[in-house]
Amino acid sequence: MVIEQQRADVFDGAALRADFPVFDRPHRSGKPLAFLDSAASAPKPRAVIDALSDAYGHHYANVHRGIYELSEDATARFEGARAAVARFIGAPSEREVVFVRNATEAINLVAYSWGRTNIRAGDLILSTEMEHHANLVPWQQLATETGATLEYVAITDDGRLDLDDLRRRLAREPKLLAINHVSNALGTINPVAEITQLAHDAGALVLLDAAQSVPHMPVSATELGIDFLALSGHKMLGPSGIGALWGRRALLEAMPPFMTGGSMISKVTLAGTTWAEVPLKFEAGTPAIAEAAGLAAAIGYLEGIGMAKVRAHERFLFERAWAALSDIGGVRLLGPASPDEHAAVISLVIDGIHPHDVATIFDGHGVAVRAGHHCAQPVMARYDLPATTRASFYVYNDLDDIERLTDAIHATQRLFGTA
Amino acid sequence: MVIEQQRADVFDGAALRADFPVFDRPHRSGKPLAFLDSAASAPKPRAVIDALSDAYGHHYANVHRGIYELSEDATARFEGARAAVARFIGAPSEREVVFVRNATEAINLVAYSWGRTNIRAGDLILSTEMEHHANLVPWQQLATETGATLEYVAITDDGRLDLDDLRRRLAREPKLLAINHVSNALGTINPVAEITQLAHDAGALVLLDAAQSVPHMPVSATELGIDFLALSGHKMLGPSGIGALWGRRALLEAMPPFMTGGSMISKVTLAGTTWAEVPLKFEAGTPAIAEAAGLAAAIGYLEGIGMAKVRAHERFLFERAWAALSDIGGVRLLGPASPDEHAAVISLVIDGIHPHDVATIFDGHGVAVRAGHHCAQPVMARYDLPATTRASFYVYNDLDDIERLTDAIHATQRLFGTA
Amino acid sequence: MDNLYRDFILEHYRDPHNKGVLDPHDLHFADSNPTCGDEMSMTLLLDGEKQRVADVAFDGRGCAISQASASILTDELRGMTLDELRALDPKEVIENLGVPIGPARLKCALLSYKVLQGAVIGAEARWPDEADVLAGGSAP
Amino acid sequence: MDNLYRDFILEHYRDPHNKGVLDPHDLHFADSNPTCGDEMSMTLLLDGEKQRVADVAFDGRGCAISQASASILTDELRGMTLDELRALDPKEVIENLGVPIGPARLKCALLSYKVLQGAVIGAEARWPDEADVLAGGSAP
Ligand SMILES: Cc1ncc(COP(=O)(O)O)c(C=O)c1O
Ligand SMILES: Cc1ncc(COP(=O)(O)O)c(C=O)c1O
Repeated sequence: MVIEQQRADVFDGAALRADFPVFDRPHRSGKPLAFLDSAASAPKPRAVIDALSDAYGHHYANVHRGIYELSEDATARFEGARAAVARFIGAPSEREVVFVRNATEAINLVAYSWGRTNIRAGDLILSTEMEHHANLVPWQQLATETGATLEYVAITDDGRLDLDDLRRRLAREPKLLAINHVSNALGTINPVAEITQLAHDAGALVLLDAAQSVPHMPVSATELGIDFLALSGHKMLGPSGIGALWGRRALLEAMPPFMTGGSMISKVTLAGTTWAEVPLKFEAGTPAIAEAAGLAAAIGYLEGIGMAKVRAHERFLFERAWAALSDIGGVRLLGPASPDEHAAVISLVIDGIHPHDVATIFDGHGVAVRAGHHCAQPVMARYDLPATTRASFYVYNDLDDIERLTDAIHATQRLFGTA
Repeated sequence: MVIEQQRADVFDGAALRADFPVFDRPHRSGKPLAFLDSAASAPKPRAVIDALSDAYGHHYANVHRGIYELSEDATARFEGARAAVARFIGAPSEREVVFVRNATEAINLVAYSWGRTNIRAGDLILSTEMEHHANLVPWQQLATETGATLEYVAITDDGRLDLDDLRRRLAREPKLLAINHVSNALGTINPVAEITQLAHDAGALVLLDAAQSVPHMPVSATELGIDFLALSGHKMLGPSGIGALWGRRALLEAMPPFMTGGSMISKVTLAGTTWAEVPLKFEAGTPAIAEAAGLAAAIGYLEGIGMAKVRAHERFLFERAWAALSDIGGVRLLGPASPDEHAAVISLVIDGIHPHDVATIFDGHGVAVRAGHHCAQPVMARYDLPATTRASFYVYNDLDDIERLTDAIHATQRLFGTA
Repeated sequence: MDNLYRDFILEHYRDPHNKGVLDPHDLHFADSNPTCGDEMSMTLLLDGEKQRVADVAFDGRGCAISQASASILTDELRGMTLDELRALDPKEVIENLGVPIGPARLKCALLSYKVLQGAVIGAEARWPDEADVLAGGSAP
Repeated sequence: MDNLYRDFILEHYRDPHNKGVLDPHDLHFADSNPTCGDEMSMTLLLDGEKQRVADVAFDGRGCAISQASASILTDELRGMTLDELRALDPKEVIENLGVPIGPARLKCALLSYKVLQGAVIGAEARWPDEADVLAGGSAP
């Protein structure tokens, strides 16, 4: 099947591939790489790789405590990266941005520090049926340890959050709603501003797992009105090993530290310890110094394109991909059909063929997709599926990738005799 | 002062500088960089920087869950790095190696997971007066939360662990002894094998903070007989954002997870969760993937030299530096004088001149040292010092750096009129 | 890898041998592959002396690799003693599959082996160590 | 930076003005610079109306920068009202030092300011925001 090449979007994704060395590497399929697994982790543009080399080669030293040129230089760049993150997510102040390893650690930090201080037996915490394990298991642990109750807001058959169910549960005055902005298993975009309003009216704080939204669309913590936000650098073209937690300053200041050690203290005696100010209070030990510079470079790369354009590009690809996939017999698609409610992350089921087989066969065609439960086993249980195949798109994808995807599906169906 | 150039060591540190781009960078002092702050964090050789570029450019994808070439490739390299760490620290199995951000997180992981499960009110935990805050504050927190008692083994006036005091305290049957191998504030090398024997005889587990030893000398967890070991990649020529916890398998298996989320689960339902096997159980979320490859490259670089030679080189530099510094009037040196008991980390006090001033003036001479409490405020309190100046050596240092150091001291004393 | 999907693998997948549940049976175990959600159970009937496998069946849903592996493995079990089952080498299970299995699909290929081990040891078995099983160099 | 250590800085360090403890005094505060362990206290004596600074002294150990900064700052305080003290701009404190202060030494240079703020607000003051203070471009 050939997808018509007329375009309604804003930039040429295929042209951007020149910025990403991974597309030059030979692949064992002998075919160019159609990379459709950015929701798991994104390739890195040369700008990020070079920023890392530069940071390690010429501006590297431990931060915060050194009275010499290199350390001052490294500190300024590290704090500059914090400011870049704050700007990128519309945070009022960079002092509210805590560097962590990944979104998972950001959420654990809140569950440990805020959770263990504020949640008591009998309290209610809300999560949803569509969450990544990172935004589920820490709350299960918190509930188990404190005797609180954890409930999950239901999702509809087409993968949207059930707002009626949300309202019902909010009426019981939960302390916290932990929800993702974009579901990595379904692609659903939640109406976060509206949800936050409802949650705040009910007296609940809102923690937003923005791991799948910040890389792909303009996100402003201030405009959304949320209280905490978690993100991972590696999903937004940045290095692995770095992510961020944003939280309202008053909340962060009232929270006890999570991990303890160097850098996060004010004064240590053998009898006891006082803490440094936010955000250092939450950054025990030597942080991911060069990785912060790499994350700033990734933000620079995305800002160079413009996040509104990134979103428009992905919206365009989503519409084309959804249409093309819907045309194939024996293929079922999960999540809402509307491009307003669905990011460029498509979970699909090919009748009679297990996703693990799909992914292996696709790999032979040079098409990289994810197969499995996408760290969202409750979503799989909700739709009674063992697993799905997921194709996710980013700036370097384009219509040719959709064609490669549909071709691979046809080939797989032929091999299994289900075409 | 000119230091005699006859050498008794094994390799030419100055020649290795060609491997480290930071020594090519122009510095505002206009002088070549005499880098004497490796104990805080080490510069990176080109081999590590290139390994990172290669990992990000050509072998990057999320690990463990991908059924396509890039992800298999990334996973194999990530697990290969785990095996390299295991080999480097003499661990019986790479399955006992948990990747973390840094030594601080390694210790916090044990304090949270092992500590919260095994320590009860009234229990005794031992640390020492010479620890880095990373190996003090987590135990203070644990003691506060559980009602356990935390005691500190005393140190002698010349900065050695007081073994009589250790024996006395061990007689009261502590559950754990948390001790560093090499003190970053004093340079002291502790006799860990002997200490571990004593601790085990008393029924205590031993957690070794090896952040300052693994980079600088052959270390074998098996030979030392310890139970846990913590290290940081950035101090051993590796990337920031990655470190490791090693623990005996039976201990790790009995411990509950620390952070929770993706990758570390076996099965998640809305009702509850079961955990993956060790070490994945402790690695929630996307790890520092490329940084693991960078750490393996750093290990490769160090193994290329040979850790016995690294130790011999640093021992040689320590002896020369100690002798040269001892000759300067108005300079006091901390820690034991014997090269068997003192790593190439020298804390010094220049009478009448504050370490902050020292470091600033040294910076003007192109000499990078650390000034402050070195995240070991109790050590400062023990010797009634507000701070010290610390010079620490590594593979790229050589006799010329000692000369630069002594020249800078003389210049500083002249400026302050204390010469 | 397309060459994983040889005709005989696809035939075992479409038409698995020994599929179903034995009733009565002497041994039963169910387990799953956490990375993909595949679930598999196995029932075994022993001979009069309770020494050797008289009959065996597996059940559950899964990918072509795990289904073909179970189909091929169960074909081999009749007449074997319990000790022989416990001593089964996971490497052989992979070799008997006759197609190159890489690390990403190893758990699919070994799910049947793991369920069988569970049945004979009466408890959940560990996944065999990847490095051990792939050491033979069958990785692509 | 050698040019931090101009003669007048070293003179203030060797021979600080207003060093000691006032007894009696109206206001007293002690604080420390956690990064280097420097400790400083300040005592202030007010005029009859308890409005203006009649006398001031600082005490404690520290580096040349923090000592010189305290010496220079305290020289300026006599006759100032409490409101004026509270409104003091940390940028001015840096400027009055007359040498280029970079981020690494900012806390040394501002310790006296922080202790003074503590004395007049009667509680531990925050460190001024680095970005605000250095915005003037006095960084080297
Ligand atoms: C002895 C010792 N332990 C622990 C640490 C903490 O290391 P990190 O900051 O990498 O966690 C350090 C670092 O200075 C150290 O010297
Ligand atoms: C929605 C969502 N939340 C959280 C995470 C966890 O991210 P990380 O593994 O980087 O911590 C992911 C990653 O897959 C995700 O998709």
